[in-house]
Amino acid sequence: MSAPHTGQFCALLLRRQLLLAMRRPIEMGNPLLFFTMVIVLFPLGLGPAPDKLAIFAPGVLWITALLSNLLTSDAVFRSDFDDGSLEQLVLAPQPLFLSALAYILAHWLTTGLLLALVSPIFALMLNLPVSALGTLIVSLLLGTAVLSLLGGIGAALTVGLKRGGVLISLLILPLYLPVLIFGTAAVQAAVTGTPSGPYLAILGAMLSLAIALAPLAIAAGLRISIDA
Amino acid sequence: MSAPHTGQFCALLLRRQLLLAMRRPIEMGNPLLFFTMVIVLFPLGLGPAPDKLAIFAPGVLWITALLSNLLTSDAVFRSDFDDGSLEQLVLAPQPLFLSALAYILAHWLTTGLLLALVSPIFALMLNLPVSALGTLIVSLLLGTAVLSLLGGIGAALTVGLKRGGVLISLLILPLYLPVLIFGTAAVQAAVTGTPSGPYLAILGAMLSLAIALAPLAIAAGLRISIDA
Amino acid sequence: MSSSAAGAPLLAAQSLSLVRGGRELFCELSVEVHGGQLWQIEGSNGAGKTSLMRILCGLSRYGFEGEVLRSVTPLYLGHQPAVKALLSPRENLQWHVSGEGLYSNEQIDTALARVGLCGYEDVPSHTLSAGQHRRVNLARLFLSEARLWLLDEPFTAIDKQGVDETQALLASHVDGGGAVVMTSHQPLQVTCNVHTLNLVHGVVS
Amino acid sequence: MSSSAAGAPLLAAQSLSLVRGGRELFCELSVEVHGGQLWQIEGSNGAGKTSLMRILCGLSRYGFEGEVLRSVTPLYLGHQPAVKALLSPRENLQWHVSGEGLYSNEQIDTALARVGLCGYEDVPSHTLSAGQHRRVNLARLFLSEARLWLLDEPFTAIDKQGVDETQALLASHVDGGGAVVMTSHQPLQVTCNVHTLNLVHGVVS
Amino acid sequence: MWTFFHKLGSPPWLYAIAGAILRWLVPITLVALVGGMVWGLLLTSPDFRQGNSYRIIYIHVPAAVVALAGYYVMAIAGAISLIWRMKMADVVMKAAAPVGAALTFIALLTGAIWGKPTWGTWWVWDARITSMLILLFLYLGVVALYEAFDNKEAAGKACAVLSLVGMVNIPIIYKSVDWWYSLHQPASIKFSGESTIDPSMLYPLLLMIAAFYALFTCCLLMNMRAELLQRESRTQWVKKIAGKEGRR
Ligand code: HEM
Ligand SMILES: Nc1ncnc2c1ncn2[C@@H]1O[C@H](COP(=O)(O)OP(=O)(O)OP(=O)(O)O)[C@@H](O)[C@H]1O
Ligand SMILES: Nc1ncnc2c1ncn2[C@@H]1O[C@H](COP(=O)(O)OP(=O)(O)OP(=O)(O)O)[C@@H](O)[C@H]1O
Ligand SMILES: [Mg+2]
Ligand SMILES: [Mg+2]
Repeated sequence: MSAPHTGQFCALLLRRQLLLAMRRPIEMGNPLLFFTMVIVLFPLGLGPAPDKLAIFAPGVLWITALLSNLLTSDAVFRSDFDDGSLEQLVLAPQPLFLSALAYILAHWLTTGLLLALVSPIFALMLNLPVSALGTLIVSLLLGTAVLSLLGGIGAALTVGLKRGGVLISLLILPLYLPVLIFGTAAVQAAVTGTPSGPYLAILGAMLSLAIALAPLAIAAGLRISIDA
Repeated sequence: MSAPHTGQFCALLLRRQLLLAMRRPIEMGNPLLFFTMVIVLFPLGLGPAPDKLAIFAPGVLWITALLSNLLTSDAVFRSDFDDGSLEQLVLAPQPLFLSALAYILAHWLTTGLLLALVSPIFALMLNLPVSALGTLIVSLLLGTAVLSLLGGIGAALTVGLKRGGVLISLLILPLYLPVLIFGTAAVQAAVTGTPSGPYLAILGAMLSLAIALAPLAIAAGLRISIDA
Repeated sequence: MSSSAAGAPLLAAQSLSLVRGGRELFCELSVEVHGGQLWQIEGSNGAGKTSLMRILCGLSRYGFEGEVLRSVTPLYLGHQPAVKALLSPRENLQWHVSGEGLYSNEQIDTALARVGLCGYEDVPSHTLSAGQHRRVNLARLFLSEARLWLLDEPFTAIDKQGVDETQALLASHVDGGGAVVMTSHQPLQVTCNVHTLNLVHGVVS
Repeated sequence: MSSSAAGAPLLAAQSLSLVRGGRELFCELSVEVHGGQLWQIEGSNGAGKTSLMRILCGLSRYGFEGEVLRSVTPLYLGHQPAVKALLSPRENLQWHVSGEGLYSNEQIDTALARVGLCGYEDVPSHTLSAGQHRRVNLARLFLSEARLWLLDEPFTAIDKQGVDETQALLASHVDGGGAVVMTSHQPLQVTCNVHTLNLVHGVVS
Repeated sequence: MWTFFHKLGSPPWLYAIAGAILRWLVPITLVALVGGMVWGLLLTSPDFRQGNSYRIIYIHVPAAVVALAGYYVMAIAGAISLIWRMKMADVVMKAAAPVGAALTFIALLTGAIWGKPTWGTWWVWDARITSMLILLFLYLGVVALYEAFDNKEAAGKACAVLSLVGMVNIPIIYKSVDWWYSLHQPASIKFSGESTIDPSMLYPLLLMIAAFYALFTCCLLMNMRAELLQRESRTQWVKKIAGKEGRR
C-alpha cells in the first residue's frame, strides 16, 4: 500500500509496457513484418542476383533494423501523452530518468531484441554466410539498444508537439548513423573473415555511453514536453 | 448558407486537408526528409562506390517512395477519427466516396507529387543517368497515385481499431508490390535505353482502375470503422 | 412550420433492442420524435444513452434489433467535439466536414460571439481551454438549419452561463418547430416541455 | 491528524501571475492551502483554472511569475483521465504510472465497486462508456493516501449519483485532515466548509 | 565574475552591448569580405590544373570552416542554458542555428558546383561531404524543433537538450564517417592539404576565413537582438525602445 520503491516501480512500468505491447500482438509482430517487407522489397527492387544480394546483405539488414526502430520510436511516449498518463508519470515521486529507462527497455525488448532474434532467417534468405550470423546477432543486439535509447530522446522532445510529426526522424537520424556504420562494418568484417571484435567493442562503448546519458536527456525532454 | 453541392464540398475538403498539411510544415517536408534520410542510409549501409549505387538507384528510389507512402497512409483518416470529425463526415449528406477521394487527393498532393518533384535531386546523388530522370518522374507520379489510393483502403479499414497499428502494412503491402515492380522496371528500362512506355502504360491502367474502385472500398471501410 | 405533434415524425424508432458486453441495455424501445419536441434521454453512466444516440443518427448500423426511420438529415454532436486542434475556430466552422452549409464570415463571427469566443476567432484551437474547445462545436448549433438535433452531453465542460445560453437556444429551436433529442447528467431548465426517456426503467414519459 | 489551519500549509502559492495568449489570467495571486480545507477555484471557461492547477501541481514550470511551495506530494487528476484504453480497469489501477502505491486485489475491487464499476473490472477500458471511463480515474481517490488532492473538473461525464458519492468522499477526506483544491462548473454540495477562489474577480473568500 | 554573469543574463544589457559591438563589427566585416573577394577573385592567377573554377574555394572553405565552429558555439550555449539555467544562452543558441545551417548549406552548394567541373559529378559519398550533410541535418533539427514549439521558453530548453546530445555525438559521427570511407575505397580524389596551397592563394583564403568568422558573429548578434525584442516584447525596456524608434 505504501509507495513502491524505485526498483519496484521500474519493474512495474516494464511489465505494464510489455503487457500493453502484448495487447497489440500485431504491433508486436511489427519488426518481423517490417523485416519481411523490406527483405521482399529489396530483391524485387534491386534485382534478385544472389551474389549481388550477398554483398549487400549486411547493409540491407542493418538499414531495415534502423528504419524499423526509427518508425516505432515515435510511439514510445505518444499514447501515454495523449491519454494523460505521461503527466502522472512526470509527477510520480520516483526519479523520472529511471522510469524512462524502463520504457526504453520495454521498447527494445519488443523491437530490437525480437529483430535480432529473427534476423538469421532473413540473413540466410539474403545469402549471408552462416559464419557471419553470430556477429550479426550480437551487433544487432548492441546496436538496436543504442538506437532505442537515442530514439527515446527524439520521442521525448517531440511528444508534446501538435505539429511535430516526423520531426523525430530529422532529429535522431544523424545520431543513428554512427551505429549504422559500425554495425554494418562488424558484419562486413565477419563476412570477409577479418576480426569483428573491435567494431563490436565500439558498439558496446556507445551503448554504455548511451545508457549513462540518454535517460537524463529523455527525462529532461519529457518535462519540457509536458510543460509546453 | 444552403448545403454545398458535392463538387463544392469536395473542393472544400481538399482545401481543408491541404491547409491542415500546411499547418504542419515539417509534416509536409516529410517525403523530402524521408527521401534524404533513406538516400543517406543506403550509401552508408551499402558502400559509396558510385557505379554500384547507379545500378541500385531505381530500386532504392522506388522503395523509398513506397515506404514513405506506406508510412503516411496510416495517418490519412487517423486524426479525423480521433477527434470525431470522421463521424461527421460519414453523416454528411454528400456521397462519402467522393469525399474520400478528396482526402486521398490531398494525401497524394502532399506526398506523391512532392516526392516525384524532388526525386531528380536524389536521383543525381545516386548517380542515376540524367536521361532516365523523365521516366522516373512520370513513373513516380502515376505510381504514387495508385499507392495513395490503395493505402487509403488500408487506412479506412484499420482506423477504428484500438490495436491496429501496422496492421495496415500487412493489408496493403501485397497490393503495393505490382506498382513497385512496374515502377522500377520503367526506370530500369530508361537507364538501359529500352522503351519504358509500356511499363508507364501499365501504371496508367492501374491508376484508372484504382480511381474507379478504391473510393468505393474506402467509403465502405470508413462506415465499418465508425460503427465498430 | 408544422410544430404539431400530429404530422409525420422527424425520427421514429421502432422496437429497438441492444445487447452490449453481455448486458441488455434496452429492449423493444419505441419512440417518435416530432417537430416542437425536446427529448431528454436519462440514465446513469453506462446505461446506453450514447449507444442509442448513435443508432438514432445512423452511425451504428449493425448489432442491434429494430428499425429507425429518419425523415430529415439530423445534426449530431457526439462525445468527441470534432474540432481540429490545428485550425482556428473560424476555420473549423468554415470548413467543417459535416457538409452542412457554407457560411459567410459574418455568420461565423456572430455564432462564435454567441458562444463567447469573441477574440478567439483566429487562434489555433489547441490553445483554447477545454470548455472553449467544446464551445467551438456548440457554435454549430447557432449556424445550423437542420430541424432535428441529436446532442450527446452538449454541456460537458461548459460553464454555468454557457449552459443557460445553450438551453435558451434549445428552447427557441423547439419553439420554432425543430426537435431536439439530447442526453445530459444535469437537470434541464428550459421554458419548453421536456419529454424524458429513462433507459433504466424503460419508461417513456 | 493536524487539521488545524495554523500549521505549515500543504501548499502555498506566492504572488502568481500568468499571461497567456496576450491575456492576463491572474496577477499577484497568493493562496495557502492547509489540511482540512476544501478550495474551489471558480471562473468561466478560459478563466485560467486549468493553467493555475498545473502550476500548483508542478507540471508547468516556465512562463509564469511567482513561487509555489509544496510540502507533500499531491495527487493530481487532470482533464485527461490517464486511463489506458487497452488495459482493464483493474490493470489500470494496479499498474498506474503515478507511482503512488501497490494495491492488493481486494483494495482495487473495493475501490472499483465504490465507483460503480463492479462487474467491469476485467473488460478492456475502451469498451466502457464515457462516464465509466472517467470513473476508473476517480477510483484512485478511494485508494490514495496522498494528503493533498488537486482535482480539475472531476465530475465531467459523471452521473448525478456519482457526483454525490464523490462529493461525500471529498468531504470525508477533508474531515480527516486532508486538503482538496478543485475546479468544477457545478455548484458543490458538501458538508464541509468550501473556500472559493474566484479567478475573474481575483477574490479569495 | 558573478556580476559579469549576472549582466549577461540581463536582456537590456545584452541588447545594448550587442548593438555596440555591431556598430564597429559590421563595417569591418564588409571591408574584409569585399577585400578578400577582390584579392581572391581578381588579383590571383588561375590554377594550372583547375583554371578559374578553383576560385570558388574562397567561399567554399571559409563557409565549411565556420559552419563547423558554429555548431560548437550553439552547443556550448545550450549547455550553459541547461546547467546554469541562463535564459540568454537560449537566445544565443536560437540565433546561431539558422546561421550555421545557412553556412553549411553554402559549403555543400559551392562544393557541389565545384565538383561538377573537377570531379565530373555533382556528388560523391566522400567522408567529409557526408559528415557535412549530417551536420546540416543536425542544424536543421534544432531550427525545426525550435519552430515546432509554441512556447518559446520550452523551445529553448528542448533545443538545448538536443544540441547537447548532438555535441556528444559530433566526434563520434566524424570518427565513424572518416573511418567508414577509408575502409570501403581509397580516395580517388584527394583534397589538397593546406600546406600544399600556394601562399598567393593562401593569404586571401585566410582573410576570407577571418571575414566569414566576423560575418557569423554579425549575423549571430543581429539575430539575438531580434529574438530579444520578440521575447521581451511586453517588458518596459522594449516598449521604451519601440517608442524611441517610433518617434524617429
Ligand atoms: C558538396 C561537396 C563538398 C562538401 C560538402 C565539402 C566540404 C568541405 C569541408 C567540410 C571542408 C573542410 C573545411 C575544414 O578544413 O575544416 C572542405 C575543405 C575543402 N574542400 Fe570541400 N567540399 C565539397 C566539395 C569540394 C570540391 C568539389 C572540391 C574541389 C575539388 C573541394 C575542395 C576543398 C578544399 C581545397 C578544401 C580546403 C581545405 C582542406 O584541404 O582541408 N571541396 N570541404
Ligand atoms: N497552450 C496554450 N497557448 C496559449 N494560450 C493558451 C494555451 N492553453 C491555454 N491557453 C489560454 O489560457 C486561457 C486559460 O486556459 P485554461 O485551460 O487555464 O482555462 P480554464 O479556466 O481551465 O477553462 P475551462 O473551464 O474551459 O477548462 C485560455 O484563454 C486559453 O486560450
Ligand atoms: N465498443 C464496445 N464494446 C462493448 N461494449 C461496449 C462498447 N461501447 C460501450 N459498451 C458498453 O455499452 C454500455 C453503454 O455504453 P454507452 O456509451 O452507451 O453509455 P452511456 O449511457 O452513454 O454512458 P455515459 O453516461 O457514461 O456516457 C456500457 O456498459 C459499455 O460497457
Ligand atoms: Mg455517453
Ligand atoms: Mg480547464
